[in-house]
Amino acid sequence: MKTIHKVLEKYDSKVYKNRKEHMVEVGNNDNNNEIAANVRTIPGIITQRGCCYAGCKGVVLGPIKDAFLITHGPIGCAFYSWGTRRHKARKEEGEDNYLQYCFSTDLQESDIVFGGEKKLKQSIQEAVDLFHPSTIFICSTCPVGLIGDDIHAVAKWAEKEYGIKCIAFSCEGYKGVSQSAGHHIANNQLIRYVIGEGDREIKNKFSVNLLGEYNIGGDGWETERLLKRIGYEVVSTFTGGSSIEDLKNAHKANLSLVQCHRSINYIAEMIETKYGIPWMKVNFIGVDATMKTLRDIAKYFGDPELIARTEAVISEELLQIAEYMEYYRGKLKGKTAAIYVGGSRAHHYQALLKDLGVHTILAGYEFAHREDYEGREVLPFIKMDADNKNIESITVEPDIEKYHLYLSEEDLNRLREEKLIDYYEGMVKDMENGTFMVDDLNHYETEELLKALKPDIFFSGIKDKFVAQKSGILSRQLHSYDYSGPYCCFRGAINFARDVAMGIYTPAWSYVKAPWKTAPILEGTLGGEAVC
Amino acid sequence: MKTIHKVLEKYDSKVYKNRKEHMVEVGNNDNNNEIAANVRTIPGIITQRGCCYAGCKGVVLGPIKDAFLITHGPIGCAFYSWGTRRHKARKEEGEDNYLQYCFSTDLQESDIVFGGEKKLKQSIQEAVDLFHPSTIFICSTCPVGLIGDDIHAVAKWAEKEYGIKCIAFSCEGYKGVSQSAGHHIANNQLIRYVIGEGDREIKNKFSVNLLGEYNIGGDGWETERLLKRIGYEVVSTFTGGSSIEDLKNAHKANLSLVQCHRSINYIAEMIETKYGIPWMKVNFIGVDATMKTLRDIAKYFGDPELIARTEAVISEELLQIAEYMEYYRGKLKGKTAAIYVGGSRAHHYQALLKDLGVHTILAGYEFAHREDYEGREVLPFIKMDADNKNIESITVEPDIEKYHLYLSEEDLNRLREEKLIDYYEGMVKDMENGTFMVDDLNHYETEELLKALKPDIFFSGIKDKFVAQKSGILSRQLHSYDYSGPYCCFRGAINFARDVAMGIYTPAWSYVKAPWKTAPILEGTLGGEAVC
Amino acid sequence: MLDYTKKEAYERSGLKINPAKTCQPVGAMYAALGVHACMPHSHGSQGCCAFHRMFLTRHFKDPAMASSSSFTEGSSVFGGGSNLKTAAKNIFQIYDPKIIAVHTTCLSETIGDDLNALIQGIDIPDGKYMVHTNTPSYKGSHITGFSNMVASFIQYLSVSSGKTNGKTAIFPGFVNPGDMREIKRIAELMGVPYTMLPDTSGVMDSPMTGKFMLYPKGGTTVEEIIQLGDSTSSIAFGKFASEAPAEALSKKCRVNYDLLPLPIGIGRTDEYILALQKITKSEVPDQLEEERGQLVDILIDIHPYTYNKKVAVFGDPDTVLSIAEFLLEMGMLPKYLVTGTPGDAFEQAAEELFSKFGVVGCKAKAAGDLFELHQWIKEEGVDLLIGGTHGKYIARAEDIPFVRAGFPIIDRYIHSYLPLVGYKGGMRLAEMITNALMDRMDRDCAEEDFEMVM
Amino acid sequence: MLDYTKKEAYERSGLKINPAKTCQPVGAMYAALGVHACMPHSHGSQGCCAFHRMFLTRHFKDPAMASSSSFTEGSSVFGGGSNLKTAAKNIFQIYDPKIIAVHTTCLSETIGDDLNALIQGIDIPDGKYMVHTNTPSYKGSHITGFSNMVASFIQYLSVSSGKTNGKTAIFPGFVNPGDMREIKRIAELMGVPYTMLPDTSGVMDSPMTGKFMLYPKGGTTVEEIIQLGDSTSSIAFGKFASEAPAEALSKKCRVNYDLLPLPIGIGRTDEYILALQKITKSEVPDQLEEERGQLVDILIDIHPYTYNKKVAVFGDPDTVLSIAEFLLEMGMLPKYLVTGTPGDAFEQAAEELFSKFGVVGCKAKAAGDLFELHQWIKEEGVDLLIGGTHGKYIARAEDIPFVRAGFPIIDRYIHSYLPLVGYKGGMRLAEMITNALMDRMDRDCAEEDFEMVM
Repeated sequence: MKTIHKVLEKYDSKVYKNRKEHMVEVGNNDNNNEIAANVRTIPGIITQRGCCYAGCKGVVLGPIKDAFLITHGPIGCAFYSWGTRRHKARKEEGEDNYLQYCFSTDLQESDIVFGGEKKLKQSIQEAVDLFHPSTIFICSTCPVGLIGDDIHAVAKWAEKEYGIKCIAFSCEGYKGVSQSAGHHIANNQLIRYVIGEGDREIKNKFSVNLLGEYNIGGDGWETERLLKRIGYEVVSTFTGGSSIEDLKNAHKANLSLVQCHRSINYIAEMIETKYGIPWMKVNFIGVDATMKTLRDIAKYFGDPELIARTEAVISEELLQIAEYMEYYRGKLKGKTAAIYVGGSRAHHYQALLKDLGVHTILAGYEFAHREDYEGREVLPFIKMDADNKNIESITVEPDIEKYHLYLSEEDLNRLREEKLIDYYEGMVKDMENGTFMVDDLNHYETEELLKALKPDIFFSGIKDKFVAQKSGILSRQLHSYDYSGPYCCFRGAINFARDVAMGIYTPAWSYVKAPWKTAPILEGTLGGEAVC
Repeated sequence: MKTIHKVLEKYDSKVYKNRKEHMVEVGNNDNNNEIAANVRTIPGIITQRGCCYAGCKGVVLGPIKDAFLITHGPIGCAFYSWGTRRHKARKEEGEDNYLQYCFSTDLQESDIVFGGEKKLKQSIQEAVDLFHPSTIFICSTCPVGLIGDDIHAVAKWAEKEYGIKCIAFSCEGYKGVSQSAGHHIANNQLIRYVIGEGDREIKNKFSVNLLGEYNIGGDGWETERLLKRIGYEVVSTFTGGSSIEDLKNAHKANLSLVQCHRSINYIAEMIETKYGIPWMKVNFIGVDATMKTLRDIAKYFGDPELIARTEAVISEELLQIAEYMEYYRGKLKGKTAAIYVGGSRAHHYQALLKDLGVHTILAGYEFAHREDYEGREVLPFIKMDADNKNIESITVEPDIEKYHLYLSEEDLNRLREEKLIDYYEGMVKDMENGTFMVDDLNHYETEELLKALKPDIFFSGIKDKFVAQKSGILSRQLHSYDYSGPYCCFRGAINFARDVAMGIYTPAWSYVKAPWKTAPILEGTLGGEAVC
Repeated sequence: MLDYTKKEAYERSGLKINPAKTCQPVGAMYAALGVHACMPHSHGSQGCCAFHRMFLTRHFKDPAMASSSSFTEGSSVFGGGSNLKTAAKNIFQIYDPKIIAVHTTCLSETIGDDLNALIQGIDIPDGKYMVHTNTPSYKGSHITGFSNMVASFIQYLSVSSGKTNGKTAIFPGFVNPGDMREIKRIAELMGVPYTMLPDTSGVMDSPMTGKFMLYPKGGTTVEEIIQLGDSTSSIAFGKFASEAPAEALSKKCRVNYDLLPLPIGIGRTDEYILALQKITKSEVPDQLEEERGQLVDILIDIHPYTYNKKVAVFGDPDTVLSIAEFLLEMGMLPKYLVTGTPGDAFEQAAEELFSKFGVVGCKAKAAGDLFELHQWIKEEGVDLLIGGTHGKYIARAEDIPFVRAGFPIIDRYIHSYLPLVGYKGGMRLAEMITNALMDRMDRDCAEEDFEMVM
Repeated sequence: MLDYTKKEAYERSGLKINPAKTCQPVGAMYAALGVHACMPHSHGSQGCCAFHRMFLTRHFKDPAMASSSSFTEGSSVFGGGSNLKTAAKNIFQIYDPKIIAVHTTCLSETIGDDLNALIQGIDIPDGKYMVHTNTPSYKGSHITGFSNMVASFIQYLSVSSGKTNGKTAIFPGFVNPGDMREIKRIAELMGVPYTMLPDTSGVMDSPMTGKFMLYPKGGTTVEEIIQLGDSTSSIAFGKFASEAPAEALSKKCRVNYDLLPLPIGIGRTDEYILALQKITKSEVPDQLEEERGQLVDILIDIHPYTYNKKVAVFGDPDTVLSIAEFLLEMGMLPKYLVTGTPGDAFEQAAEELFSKFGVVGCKAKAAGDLFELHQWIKEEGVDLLIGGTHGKYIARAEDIPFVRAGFPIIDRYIHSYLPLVGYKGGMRLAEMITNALMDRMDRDCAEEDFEMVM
């Protein structure tokens, strides 16, 4: 605990007490690796966290290509979230794709004073006139909640007025303690108003939803490619590269795969409750992880041919990458990494790094909950606080018409007991003793821990990337993949390995110290005269 | 003569005497505007002239797109003439086009010592292996003549060895006094070895050769377009955009049009002697000039339908440009110009400038002969000097098989008397009294005359362009059209007018003087204290 | 690409589509980063701070450090006073800045936090400072926020001691560190002692040293800001970004100011130099005169490629106007000028520019957006597009050469190190423009028109 | 475009196709233009002088003034002595230079004119000078000619008075005025008094003033060249361009020299600064250290776009080698390095560079040409082409991004004003390279991969 203590030392007692709960030296604590998470950041602490709007609009809703998403508020929130996450989406025949656009009501002072509903309605009318969207989303920002605009009423008005789908999301930035609140709010409305509405014909019983996959850098496409190659039908992807129509049909799959547990577990659970489809936590990041995931899925479906095909595809894909993996493992073996990302990747990427011989010595989540660290077994023990209570938690009932079971209840219960479905084991079990797990890792702690642990690579986001690099440590963004990708599945592993290796081996690092800093001036002058 | 005297004043007596003969104040001299031309430049005088190689390779031969032209000598001459003249050429189906390439024997010291023929032969072999050309030209540079390489023998060897056409041009840079010698040498070999060899079927009795048109900036194409529109067949263009095959058929036309008299008059005359085809000096630069030219050509052919068609096309083309011409005339009227170009354009462009209301107050040629200034009537009076005598002058005899007359001898003689054919009147007749005509205008004189005459525009070449511009006078290159064009015929006039107008009106000129140069510092300080 | 944008005009009063501005706080944050050892502090929900830091980092490729009051739903109801108090305590404790520069957000503005009162209630350590500015996101733009923050530094800190210190206050406006360096270099060459506020050079273009510095070497010091009150005069670049601070200094400490346009291009750099000369009353040094002459020389040389070319420019108002004048100096037509920042002064200034150069058929719009600009371009095309990264979609959709200039540029590198201002910046901008146009010629021409010499 | 070039290897010993060099005299002319009030004089046929002036003017877009002996056929037979005599008389009379710098041509070399003797026979006015160098076009290249001319200035003029003057002689090599300015700026920042020879800044990048000056303000003065003999030390950039003059100064006046590579990129600029520090024995100023750190920062930032990218570079040997090292610093692969200038040292230096950085599969060729480079590229492609204008045909034929750097650039503007050398030049070059690569990504990617953030 020396390292953590040294970091905490600087804090006053209040902050010390708070932050202590968020910092765990794995296996070396009296608390069974318990960690504080999903609680508010202390004001003044330089957190990397974003807000509820970022989680709702930026993460979950943003990728839906044909949802005409109007940010209701002053201009900033819409502007910052315009094209800045790399959730790719193709425009397919007959589908809309608005991702190149940014829509805002750009509220002005008078709107704040007199209310913004009128401008929102006007904006919707203009949207309909100019774009003819089939679905409009309204996302509210901080002041909207305060001035009392009823965006849900406006949404109802719009549905009636224009015969379109219109859904409002009350995702004001101040809600909750991080992006996490926004995920939840988005999940709620999607289960309420979207999922279950579709009637697309599913041709394949090996049908899955891919949940919590936002197609950053094309990850979703690569995962879909792999699943299809084995013989699965991907009914819907939440929400990377998807259209509303895709999402509407999620209730028709026979299994939900959960890649990012944090952002989508609400939907995963509610789909199960409402439609009978169990969910399985998967991880397509890392070669071994992908293999395990593919085998788990095949096991769920239990079809011998599918299992054989799974093994065949694994062999083929492995063969394609073997040489490269060996090459990059040779370059990266023995390196150490720190990872601080969102609510899943800090865990997922440890698997891939392990494949490459890289040891993760510090990992943390920006907006995860305790179960993402410790496993869903801690769920019953998590205390709700005021911040969390404010986020609506909805309950759903089975939909008699659409409820369907692929496996018998008995089989399902067996799989549940095996923890193959409806379970996430959390990050800490994959971390070695003596490594560090820190929640809501803030700037000061980042700086200190990088100094103390000296990892070779720091995986994080854009805000702290250059903090690490200025101190001579390679940093790569794992939110946006530093504009590369895909990183998932077999092929993606090679992209990742290549990117990390080039970062570590880029020659510029060897020029950080100017030669005159190391080679002292041999002769000095003093008062104009040579002294030696 | 005050202006000229002031310029000449600086010279010592020898130079004074020499240069005095090259400078004429038109209509204000005792010498009937006689001018010294085509004589050597005094060493040390900064002339803009180039060399024999530049005239032969750069001007006349360079544009022939499918002649595989090897510059035999050290690397420079080939390098400098690679892509630097803007003689455009299209690669047509089934034709070669080597203009993107530069070929040189790149002679080394050992070649100079032991002779370069071996390397030349080797180069030809490599050219044949790599490019399979149908025709190879060899152009020699200064040292080749001195070391005695027999390039003509090599050419003969190559023709035999490879069954191709191979022509050698002894155009060493030191020959003659300017590019003019090179034109003559190129003319001689083309009449000897190329013209008359073709057997292309000519379908139209209104068939012409376009001589002395090098397609700079596409002038040749525009002229051809216009001629074809009226109903002419352009048998060959010398040499802009042409293939060897085109040139081979020049003997089949019924009239040769001579655009650049200086560079091609040898061929024009020899074609007439050998094949019976008269030549007509034309000028497609300028609107009025083009009209006159078209009418003259029609008059030669004497066909009423052709004459009517000529008038119709003139009307149509005029209509297309009328509005623009008026606009630009409005912008340019009253401006003054100085022109110093090659051997024809200084004359031609006066016509176009006149169309635009621009008054030419100084004109000169870089490498013209007296007849280009004073008209061919002075030919009998021109004295040959040592430099000129060294340039081979060949004589040809009528080719009995191919000799043909379109008009009767009688008609021809009438036209000769009318000076419609076989005549060039020279530049001076088109210049107003009191303007200046200077041959081989050198740097010093340029500087002084620009100061004295203060033209609004100086049309010249790249070497003196920036001399003019540094002194605040717009300069446009009329050798290369400053990378614009075409400038000829009706449409080209608009391009020219636009380019000149933009140059004059470009706002940057108004920033030449820094504002602190004109507005004196209101308060000064002296010894640290304010003095006022 | 942008397939939904049609040329047909459509009057909008609600929807903003593809904005050409963002909100005030990010400007205030950038301004505060230009003060040495200053912690910019965002008083609102922590997402604002995250967004702004993200955006500044993406433009500058350097850390943008700032803290947040991390409002929760509770603070939004009961006010952010205690958040600010806690934040100040923690910031001074953990990050030890010399000064905290608070800016508000639409959240704290809407709930009506009285920052003056709040700060007065905070126990600020000895020798430390805490200032604030109001930056409601629903007014103006990031440029307004920048301007407000700079003015607030002065209102809080600058003091007139009664005697001048011979220095000139320079307000550079919302420009890159590379521009600030160039503005300073010119002042130094002219022999004018100055204090520049803010000065992000050395902060947002800091060198790699192997050591992260929370407060890099650059930035205006608090002492310098205090002493601004003793300035002999001030030069403010850009009405939108710098009039407010110059006015504040004038009001508070009676320092007269010259309000100049951003010194992009010849004429506008001349104005800067004349303003400096008014101070020194001595000759302009050869070096500057030479640079000027070189730029004039270049513009004359390149005119065949620039003359009468139609250009669309979008971005921040001071930047767009100065680029427009430079374009006019190059004989180009600034066909469309769009800023997202509201303000009639923009359109007025543009009209004056058009008539000064006698060009017709150009139009300018404040509080505009890129959707409308794109519609204009579809209606009548341009030869070149100039602006920040967000223009790249239009450039691709319409296949127009695109020069990145201004803020934000989040898809290219190095731009923030090198100036657009001054004669040197003019050379750089002229090169970018000419290359963009000539590369296009080379790309599009027929093979027989592909030229060795241009 | 270049349709006749096929990838199949073919050994040539005769034909040079699309050369990557030109002849000695143009280099000598350029060198002489870097001496103040000097008239470069071409002793040969007047076409040489015309070609060289044309080419220099096209690259620099500034007048390149020079005179010629205007040989006729007679002079070619009987020798050019009287031409030179007449020329000298007229030049001093009409153009009044301080010095005439004669270079020979293949013509005068082949006929064997003895310039030493000829010049001795010429009546040179008091206080005026006439020097010469031998520049046979059939040996070496324009770089050799440049080098020879600079060495000859020293051999003719430099005198050791017996005591040193505390200055460092700097031989910049065949670079642009913008580079020379940057080399001087660095020396000044380091506090090293210097004389640079030649110095074309102020001559070939002279400002527009409304007045043509036959001898613009710039250039090394004859007095400075004379005093080079008293230099404390000398720094010579580029083995090909500058070893000869440094050696000449060493031989004639016993001035020791450091032969350094052209200071392009980090390592090679470091070498320059270390050499200067060896002289001053004092600290490197913050400003330079900051610029260096900025460049390192930039290279780290851009590495995802540069790493492992294959590049073909052609041009002058010193330039190509230094660009190659900078590329290696950026993690790029200098796949093909071609210079037209002959000399095994080029290939040796390239091989050393490849092994220093541990890269394989790269190749270098001296006395090469662009036809062969193109064949290599057809055989195995590259991601980027760097060189002068003549590369544009290859770039178009193979659709490769093209960065113009080096000599000659006759189809673009402004390049000669701005440096490639020094850390500042490194930023510029890095920007050009990164933009070229990223523009290509943006051009070629699918619409769904067209990224706002990069």
